[in-house]
Amino acid sequence: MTALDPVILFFLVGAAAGLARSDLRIPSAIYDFLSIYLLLAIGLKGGVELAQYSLVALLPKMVAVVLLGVVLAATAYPILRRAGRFKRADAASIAAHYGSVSVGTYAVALAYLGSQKVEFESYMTLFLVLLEMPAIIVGVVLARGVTAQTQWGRLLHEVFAGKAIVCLLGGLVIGWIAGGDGLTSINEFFFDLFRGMLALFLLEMGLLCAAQMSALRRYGLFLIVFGVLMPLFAAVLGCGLGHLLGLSPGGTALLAVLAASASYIAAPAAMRISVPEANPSLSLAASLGVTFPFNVTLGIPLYLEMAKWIHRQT
Amino acid sequence: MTALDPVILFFLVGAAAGLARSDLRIPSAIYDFLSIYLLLAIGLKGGVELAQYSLVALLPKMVAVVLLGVVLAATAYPILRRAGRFKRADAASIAAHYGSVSVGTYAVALAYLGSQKVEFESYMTLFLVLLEMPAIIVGVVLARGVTAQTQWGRLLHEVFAGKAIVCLLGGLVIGWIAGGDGLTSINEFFFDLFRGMLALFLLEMGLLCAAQMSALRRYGLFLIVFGVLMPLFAAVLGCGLGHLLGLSPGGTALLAVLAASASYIAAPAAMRISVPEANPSLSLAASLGVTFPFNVTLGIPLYLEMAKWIHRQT
Amino acid sequence: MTALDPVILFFLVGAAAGLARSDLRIPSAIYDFLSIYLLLAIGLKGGVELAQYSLVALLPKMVAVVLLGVVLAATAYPILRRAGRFKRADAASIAAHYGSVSVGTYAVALAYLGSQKVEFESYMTLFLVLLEMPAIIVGVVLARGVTAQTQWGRLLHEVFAGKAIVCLLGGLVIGWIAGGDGLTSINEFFFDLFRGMLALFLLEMGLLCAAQMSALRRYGLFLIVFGVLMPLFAAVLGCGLGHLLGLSPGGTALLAVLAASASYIAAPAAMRISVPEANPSLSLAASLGVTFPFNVTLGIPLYLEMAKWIHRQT
Amino acid sequence: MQQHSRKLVTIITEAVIEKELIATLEKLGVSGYTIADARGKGHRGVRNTGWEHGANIRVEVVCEDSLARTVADCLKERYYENYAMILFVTDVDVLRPEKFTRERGTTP
Amino acid sequence: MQQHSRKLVTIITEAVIEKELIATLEKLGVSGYTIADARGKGHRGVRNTGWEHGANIRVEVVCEDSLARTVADCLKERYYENYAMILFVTDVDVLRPEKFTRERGTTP
Amino acid sequence: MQQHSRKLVTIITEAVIEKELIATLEKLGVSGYTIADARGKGHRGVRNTGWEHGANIRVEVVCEDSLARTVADCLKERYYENYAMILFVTDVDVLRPEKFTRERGTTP
Ligand SMILES: Nc1ncnc2c1ncn2[C@@H]1O[C@H](COP(=O)(O)O)[C@@H](O)[C@H]1O
Ligand SMILES: Nc1ncnc2c1ncn2[C@@H]1O[C@H](COP(=O)(O)O)[C@@H](O)[C@H]1O
Ligand SMILES: Nc1ncnc2c1ncn2[C@@H]1O[C@H](COP(=O)(O)O)[C@@H](O)[C@H]1O
Ligand code: NA
Ligand code: NA
Ligand code: NA
Repeated sequence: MTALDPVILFFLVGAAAGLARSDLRIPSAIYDFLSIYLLLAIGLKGGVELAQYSLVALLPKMVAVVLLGVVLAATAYPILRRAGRFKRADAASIAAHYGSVSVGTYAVALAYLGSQKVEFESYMTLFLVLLEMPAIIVGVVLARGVTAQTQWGRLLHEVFAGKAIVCLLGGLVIGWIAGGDGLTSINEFFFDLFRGMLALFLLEMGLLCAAQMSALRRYGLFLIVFGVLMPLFAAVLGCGLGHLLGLSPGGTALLAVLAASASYIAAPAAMRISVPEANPSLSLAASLGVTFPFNVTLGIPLYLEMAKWIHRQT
Repeated sequence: MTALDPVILFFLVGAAAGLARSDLRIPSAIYDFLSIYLLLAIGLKGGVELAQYSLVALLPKMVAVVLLGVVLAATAYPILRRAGRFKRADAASIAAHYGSVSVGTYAVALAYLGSQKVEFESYMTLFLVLLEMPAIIVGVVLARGVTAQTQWGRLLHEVFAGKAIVCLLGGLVIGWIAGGDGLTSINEFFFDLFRGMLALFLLEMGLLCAAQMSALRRYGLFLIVFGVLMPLFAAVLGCGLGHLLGLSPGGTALLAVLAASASYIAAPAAMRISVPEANPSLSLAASLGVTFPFNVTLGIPLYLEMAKWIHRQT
Repeated sequence: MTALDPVILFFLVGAAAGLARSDLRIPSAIYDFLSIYLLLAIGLKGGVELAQYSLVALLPKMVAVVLLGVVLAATAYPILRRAGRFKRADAASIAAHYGSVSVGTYAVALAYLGSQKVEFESYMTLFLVLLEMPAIIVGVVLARGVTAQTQWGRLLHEVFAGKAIVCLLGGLVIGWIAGGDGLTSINEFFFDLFRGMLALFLLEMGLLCAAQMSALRRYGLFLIVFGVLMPLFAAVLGCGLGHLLGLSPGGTALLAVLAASASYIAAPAAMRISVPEANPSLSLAASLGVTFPFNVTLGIPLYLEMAKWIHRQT
Repeated sequence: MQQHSRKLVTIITEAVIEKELIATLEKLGVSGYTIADARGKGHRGVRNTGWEHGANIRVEVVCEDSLARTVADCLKERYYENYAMILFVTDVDVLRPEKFTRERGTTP
Repeated sequence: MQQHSRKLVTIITEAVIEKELIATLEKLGVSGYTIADARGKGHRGVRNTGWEHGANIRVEVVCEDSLARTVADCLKERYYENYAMILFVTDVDVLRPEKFTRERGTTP
Repeated sequence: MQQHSRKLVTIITEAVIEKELIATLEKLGVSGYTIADARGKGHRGVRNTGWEHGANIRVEVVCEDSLARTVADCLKERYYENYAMILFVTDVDVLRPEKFTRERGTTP
């Protein structure tokens, strides 16, 4: 049971502290440091093994993954509009969050697969990078239509030059160039400490998650239901695609996790600027307050079972 | 000699830098990070081994320890009033500081026992948590009497939801649930780095300690004498109680350290809010400027000798 | 090739991110933490082995090194005045930067020698400390002459009590007292993590370096040429002196690195206060924007070759 | 730009009482507040250590004249004696006066 | 000391729009600006989380009366509806008026 | 609330001269000061890097009119030429005037 994985316990402690209105705070400088560290470490690990593959051979898979992001956002939108009765901008913004990905969730999944000794394709990190962007564009289009008025250039720069992608890509490139041996000198820092850093990061995530509760109460049941069902649905899609692409059970599970996770860094920033009339607390309440905790506690193990099951079918 | 323990040397370097009015500063975000780290690490270590004990069996010991905190504050108060001629509020506030505990001192003691290969009961961390609170309440009562006017609810929340107790308890619970094996994945971070982090923390403590000197000069000799004699007296009490509770020499020494240490985090914050008319620089000058340096350099090794000696008596 | 050393890749990624106007930022608290860590770690490592030497025996070498700093600043000045047509204050300030040293560059050199398995005299760290100061004094004298008006006391305190020297000396002293065995308990933190921390530090250095580009464009070609030729010339001097002092190839290379490196911490602060009329962006553009990247990528390996070559001559 | 004049109340005090101070301000019915970290020196000495006990906060409240007086008087009476605190009031022009009127249902 | 009166425009808004806001101010021709991090509460709720999405910034611009009006109107029209933002204007005396006059070649 | 009017002198300048600036202010006899970290842009370009050399500080001093003039003139004469610095003065009302009167035994 992951519930016993210590890093998850840190998340729960953080959430409990937040609900108890504790004065515990992770300074923002430390939060920034931890996320930069996690992004780099994930990138490095991915890059090292990426060397084995030819990007050309991966191209079809990569395209498929990008489409997955588009599809996820595009399916979330009508649901939010109809069932959720959300304003156009809000529905589009939330859809963008769920089509994009959460690095924190991915990191927890990596830790979980590690402790479960489950193998997976190393290029998954590449997919993580690829999934960050498309849903955000879809979201903006859904909110605005394809008007000239949108400053696409700025939006693209906003995301591509954003912390998340720069650190992930940077890590990938460094790991790819340096290779496994090249990195031995920084192994202790970036790999041995990974779970400890992740634990502290999750402590803060717990605090941030608890801070969403009041918003959740305000926006009511639908967000909660959506925040649980949407990732489940997305995970199924992800599993299906992973299987279709011939990924290993581990890789399939990770793709499911990516599909199921909702962004709380890249998407919020991009949406706030490109779709300002969308209420940011709606999307954050759902992705941070419901989906993130659901994924890291119950979701991830479940998605791994799904992935294993689907592989047994054939 | 601990004076040679490198972590202590960091404290001395920090103090020297402070006295030389160096512009060396540990950013507050880093200071917060270090203290959160130390609290969690101490909690985790304690929690792992706590699993072996039944809280019920520990209950009598726990009650005794809580009383120790009360007694310490209650004995410090009259001394401060009579011998020190302090105003009621000031005496009460200082008494609260000395009845409560200092996590930094405890961490140094753990490091010292470690390097001296001295065993101790793992539930000492639990005592650390228990000793944080009672003296603070005593302090408020001494200053105010038991008036309805005091917002006890707020005070309790202030301390229980405070960073110190949340991190310690959180760590205890996580370590207790996950157990030793569960934590292997975060060992490198929380245990192997412990002394290094402690070293940096003590560097900052040295700077903070040096910053108290001007206040010390102002408030004169009594505070200095009190800041040395009070911990000695408290250590004797602690040793006695430890022996009475049948603790090992190591455990006895740690209880003495807890008794001898003076709070500089929980108590100051609580006193500032619940006994605002008390002058905060008095209590900080004593606990940070005198007692902390005394304990980490001379006190701790001395208390261990005391503990060993008392055990040889029987 | 160092270009493949991962820590250098972090620098390049940082520079690229900066040029792409990424919003990636290393919080200043983290930057401070990293530089304090590097300074302490370098000091500790040096101090441990310093124990083997008698300072008296080293005295002649130390004097020679101090003179090197003076000579470097004194030769840079006329070049900047004549060839560069800089105002007196600006020339003096830049000269001070190049006579002083860069700890970041030194750290990269240590990492490089390590990966190249090249031995060197441990007291090099002492030289690093010694080289920090003299050029700054020369710079002030060049700008002001030896007027009473200059507050020498304040200047000396500014540098000696400055973060850089306090941490380096502090580390040296601790390492010297505690010795190799004494430090085993903090090895993981200060030595195993060294390259990882250095990698993050270089990521930020890359960002800072990229931020100098606009200034560089403004001040034109001369600064760039000077920023490359000056270190080369200084490295030759350093190699010569190293050889003269009978240092090993590794030690000679490190002395060359120290000579070639330009300060971007101690010197800027001291100059800003003692020679305020000097334009700080000139010296930073040269030392951060040109010399630092040149040294860490091409310079260091080159200097090592120089050092080996010169030793083969005799 | 049609402007309306309001008061800006600036309070500089100990970081440790932030929570309590905010609670007090909200009871008085301010429509909002802004807080920034600060350090400084005054009659109670230098306050510039990194950690909470030595740190200051700088609190700003934009409100109507009457509320400004209430706030000033209340804080003076509650905190001046025991806490490091200064308070000063400035005239400011705002664009949306409605944003800065006392919250309903709050005791003056 | 010979003084000249100028306006100080203070803007408190979401940290996430810092880049864009600065671009807007420069287009309007301000000669400079000062930014500090802040937290606070207003009609759009509490904004005090460590991370960007919950954080505020406090932007100050010293300029001539006319430019102050332009800035206020422009920001009001551009941001008030969708972003957490307040703006207030204060009279200030400066020593070097030339430092605070609209940059040439910028659209009013 | 009985109020007394004082001057608020706000100085925005380079973080690197904080120590020296404070010394100057104390020599002039200010009763206190408040400092906050800031970033910004002016005639000497953008100043927003995390590290000291690119950072600004924002210093506030509440004092009597006469001292405000002295401070302004002194800083202008000492720092304006060589340092990134602006200074502006605002009228403020304070509750405890005695807190903001020139420290005794200090040279004007
Ligand atoms: N004259 C002043 N000008 C600006 N800030 C001040 C002044 N006096 C006090 N302060 C600030 O207010 C805080 C508390 O002041 P005090 O209660 O006098 O110690 C100080 O730490 C300073 O940050
Ligand atoms: N009355 C007020 N006084 C001071 N600051 C305010 C006030 N109202 C709002 N603010 C600040 O402006 C930000 C945005 O305000 P709002 O748009 O009302 O949410 C808040 O987060 C506060 O930091
Ligand atoms: N017009 C302005 N409004 C607000 N702040 C300014 C203005 N001009 C300059 N500053 C601030 O003062 C600092 C120094 O200004 P300067 O000496 O013009 O470079 C800048 O970095 C800004 O933070
Ligand atoms: Na997703
Ligand atoms: Na105690
Ligand atoms: Na040099």
